[in-house]
Parts: sequence; structure tokens; C-alpha cells
Amino acid sequence: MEIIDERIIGMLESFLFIAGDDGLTLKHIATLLQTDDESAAVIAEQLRLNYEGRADSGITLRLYGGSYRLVTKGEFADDILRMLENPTRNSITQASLEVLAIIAYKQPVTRVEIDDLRGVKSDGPIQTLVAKGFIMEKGRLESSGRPILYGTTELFLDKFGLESIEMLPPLIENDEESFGDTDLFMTKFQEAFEITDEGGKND
Amino acid sequence: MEIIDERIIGMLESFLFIAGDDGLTLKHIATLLQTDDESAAVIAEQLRLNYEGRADSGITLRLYGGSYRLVTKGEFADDILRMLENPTRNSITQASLEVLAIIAYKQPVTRVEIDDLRGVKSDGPIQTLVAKGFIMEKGRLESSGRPILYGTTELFLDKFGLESIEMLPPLIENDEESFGDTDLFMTKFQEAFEITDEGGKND
Amino acid sequence: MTYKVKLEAFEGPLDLLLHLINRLEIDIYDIPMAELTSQYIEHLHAMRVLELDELSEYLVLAATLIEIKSKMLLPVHEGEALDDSSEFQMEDDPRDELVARLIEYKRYKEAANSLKESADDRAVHFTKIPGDLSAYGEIAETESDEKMNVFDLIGAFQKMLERKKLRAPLSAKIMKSEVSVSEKMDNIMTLLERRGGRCEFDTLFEEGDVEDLVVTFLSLLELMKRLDITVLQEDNFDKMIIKARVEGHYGNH
Repeated sequence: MEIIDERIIGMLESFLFIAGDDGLTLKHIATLLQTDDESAAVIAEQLRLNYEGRADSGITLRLYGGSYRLVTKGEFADDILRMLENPTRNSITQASLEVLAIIAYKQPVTRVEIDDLRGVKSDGPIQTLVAKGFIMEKGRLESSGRPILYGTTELFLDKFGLESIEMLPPLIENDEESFGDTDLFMTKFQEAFEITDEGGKND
Repeated sequence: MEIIDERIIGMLESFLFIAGDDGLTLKHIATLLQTDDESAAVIAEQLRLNYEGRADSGITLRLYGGSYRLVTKGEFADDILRMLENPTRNSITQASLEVLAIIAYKQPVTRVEIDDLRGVKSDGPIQTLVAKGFIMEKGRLESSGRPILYGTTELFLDKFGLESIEMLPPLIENDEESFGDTDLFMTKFQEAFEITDEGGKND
Repeated sequence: MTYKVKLEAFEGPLDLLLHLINRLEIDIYDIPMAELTSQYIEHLHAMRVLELDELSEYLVLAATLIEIKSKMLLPVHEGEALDDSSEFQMEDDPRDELVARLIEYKRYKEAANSLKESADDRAVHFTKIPGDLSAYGEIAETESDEKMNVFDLIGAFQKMLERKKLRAPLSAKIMKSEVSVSEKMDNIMTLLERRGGRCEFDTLFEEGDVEDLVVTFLSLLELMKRLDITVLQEDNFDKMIIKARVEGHYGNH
């Protein structure tokens, strides 16, 4: 393995420190370090490993929405929250979350499609999500009425801890098993027995 | 020498990191680490020594005007100049964007109000935004000092593709969702059932 | 008899239906329409006391359920096969469309849960305000004519609100030098002295956070009580003026 110059890791840290909440894209890091994207990624990864490996480090490196950001380590969250008067954690309603999930996976998508999928009107949640900066207009559908097409924002990726929209976990495809715990249990039970059976045949 | 718990050094780093340019006083650090001033000073000194001893660290700890704060190491000052030449996306910084958002939504608004909302001085971004022609003086507040009231310009509407300032999407300022149909639903639901229950007892 | 309905907020008719399917341990691929429909309608009855906007949406689904149920009661027209291909045309199950909708909805409901988890994981990491680069020199201007996005404004605003939540306790709350009421009373009297014994009420409230303002106000009340000051207002809605007591004058007694 190529040995990375310690100084360049320090340099990256100083850049990221200044960038703070804005973060830096890989491209930007490469420009600033006067190197190529690939090397920049290696250096960033080394910085992350340094942070993770040191117990006396309170910060670490994360990639959210395509931007590398320094953030405090999760283990200090309680200590930090202790200082807050009224720590309000993500207060997002189930309805808004459902709408957000539909938009995240199906974007660009119209309100009518969302309504149809949920079986209820979604105007309220959509308005909330726009105001929270999680979704935005991504143009209009070229059909009668030219309805707004919604998509997610960078802030959404940041606040939901996603590197990019491609990094969304896949939707559960055929979830016959997930209907009812009994079914799941039975399936697992059967799987277990099939394995045992096969094992027996091999003897 | 007393051995300092590595975790508490990390914790201090995470606090200092969040505090940013404001830094933390020794008293404040002692409160946060739940220890006395003397120990806090020892821990801070250890953190500083760690930074200074590591070539791969881009930041260090400084005590200015009674506040401890994290700063980038002096040796990277020249490299940081490259950040000036390669500002992040758009040509408009996050700070300017914030100030612009405040002015757009709260206009007419004074500089003091903007500072209060942001928690940092906003002179720089305001100047930039005036220079860019996005904001302008919209009169003076009739109070002592007659501070300038800022508002957005036609150019702002044009650049952001807005027909009028009323076309700005609505904003939510606290975490509560104002579209709390679910809560209302639950309350009414419970009320309804309490009534039914009482009816039952009377039988 | 009043039936027991589990008090749960449903996100809509499909959500209610999923809830019933789970609770009744129904096989979604072989829904007993009669049972599900009656349970669903029972719930609607319980909910009818509420004047919900969404009630109409719940009713639409009720109609669909009833329709499916009745279709399933109709005799299957067996002798109607007109050509050979008919044997490949499986009899359409009237429940298919509903099942497909339910499964689709459930997928997104689960995705919503996983998003929530992901957001909770993210929420334990805090970041810092970007450093002020102008301290290092002039920031290069990359003037461009490109349109800006209004949604970036919202994002910037939301980020700022979040940061403020962190900064409030860090900078203001603990670090602030708390001024006591008695100290503030002294300050006010000194100020009045310097200004020839009177000043406008408003000038005392020009700076400081809420707590400072409250302390100032309490100090004024205390000073008024002690008759050290009097507060005058010449006319309705006029500016209020604070006057220091002139030695020897104890009110109008």
C-alpha cells in the first residue's frame, strides 16, 4: 500500500474544518489537495480511519449527500444533547415520512401519484416537507394541468444520512414473508428443515 | 502524572468542534465535562499537546481572550488560500444564502435581527448580497439609531425564478408540524371513546 | 355493545386495512372479503363520530371492498369459453387489484420506517458552522448567470435553525454573565443620572436576550415600587418616559 503523506491528511482536516456544515465534495477536495479524485478518496478514507481508530478523537468524517463533512462522533451525542434545553429530535410525522419515502423512491413524482399510492390526500405532508427543505419542485409534468413533479433535496440526503439517492436501501420486493409474523416464522422454520434434510442426504 | 481518560479528551474535542469560532471558556468546559476548572485545564492542555504532536492533524487548540477554540494550524494558512480561489458551489456561500433566506422571508428586517437569528455577525454576507444586487435598503426603522431595513430586489426574484415574493414556498420555523391532523384525529378519537365508555357504565 | 377499537392513528384507508389484516392474521393473498369488509366497516362506524376530511377516502375504500365482496359472490360463468386460449386466461380474482395496492403501499410504509431509522442514526452527529474564510482574504467571485434555486434558500434556513439550537446553550446559556435585578437597578439609576434624570423607556430594552429584558423589566418594577423612579406617559400611545425621583420629593403625598 502506498504510504500517504501525513501532512496531506492534516491539510485535508484543516479544509474540512473550515468547510464545516457545508462539507466538501470529492471533486472539491481533489482540487484543494491538488491531486486526482482517486487519491483524494484514499486520503479522505485514511482520515476517517484515523478518527475511528482514536478513542481520544471526538470527531469523525462522514459522506452525506455527496459532501464530506466533519461531524461529532455518535458516542458523544448524549453528552451534547444534555446541554440542549429542549432537545427536539426529528419530529416528523408518520404521514410526512410516508410521503417522503414515496418521493425519494419514485422521484420525480406528482402529488396525484402520491395520493393514489397512499389512498389519502397528501397536500399537508407535501407542504411540510417543502418547508423543511427535504423536497423540492423538479419541474412539471408535460400533461394537462402541468402538475408539479417533486423530488428530494441535498438537505434530505444530509439529514437522512445518505451518501446519494442511489444509496437508498432497495424497496422490499416480494414481501410475502413479511406479512404476519407467523408466516415469517414458518418460512424460517421450513428453511431450517430443508437445510437439515439436504445435510442428511449427503451422508 | 495523572492519566487522563482518552474519552474525556474526545468529548472535549466534540464540544469545542460544535462551539466553533465562539470557543468555550475554561469555566464552560469544566461545566460541560462535569469537572473542576483545574482538571478541565489539564484536559485541554492534553488535547493541545495531542494536536501539536501529530503531523496528520490540521487543527489545534488555542486560547484567545479567555476562550479555548479549535483553529486550523498555521502551517496550512497558505493552502487555505486555495479555498478562497475555489469557493463552493454557485458563487454564493452558505452564509450569504442564509442571510438571503432570512431577508426574503422576514423582510423588511434589520441587521441586528439577522445577527440574532443566525447567532453570528452578518455584515460580510449583507455587503456581498448588496453588491450582488439581491438585497437593498428598504427604509429605516423608526427607533433609536434608525437602523437600515433590508429587503429583496427585483433581481433576486429574477435569479430565483419567482414571479413575486409571495411565491416563496412557506416556511416552518419550529419543529412542530403545523399540519398535525394525526394529533387532532387522536384527540377527537379519544374524546369520542371516553364518552362511549361512560355511557357503558351507566347501563 | 361497544366494540374495542385499538386507538391508533391510521394514515389512511389502506393503513387501516393493513392494520386489520395484521391483527386478524389474514393471508393477504387469500383475503376473506366478508370478514375484512365487516371489520373495516365496523371501524368506520367507530370513526364516523369524527368529522374527518378523510372520511370520504375511507368510504371510497369501503365501497371498493363491498364491490369486491359482491363480485366474489357472483357465480363464475364457466361455459362461456369461446376459444382455446381461454384455458390460459386464469379467472381474474377480483381481489387482485386491491392486493397489489396494499402490497405497494406497505413497501413504502416500510421504506418510511427505514428512513426514520436512518435519520435517527444521522441525528447523533453534529457539525459546525463553516469558518469565516474572509478572515484569510478576498473570496473569489465566480459570477454566473445561472438561475438560483429557491429551495436552496429553504435548505439554508433550516440548517441555520438547527445550528442555532446547538449554539444557544453553548454560547449564550452557560457563558452569559448573568446580571441580577439589584445590579440592573444600579445600572438603570446610573444611566438616569448620566442623562439628567430621565430617559425613554424603550432605550432600556434595545439590547440583550429575553432574559436580560426580563431582568430589566423586573428592575424597573422594583424601582417603581421603591418610588426611586416614576414612569410617565403624556398621551395614549406616546413614548413612556422614565424619571428619576428628585431628592426630597416623595410622590404627591
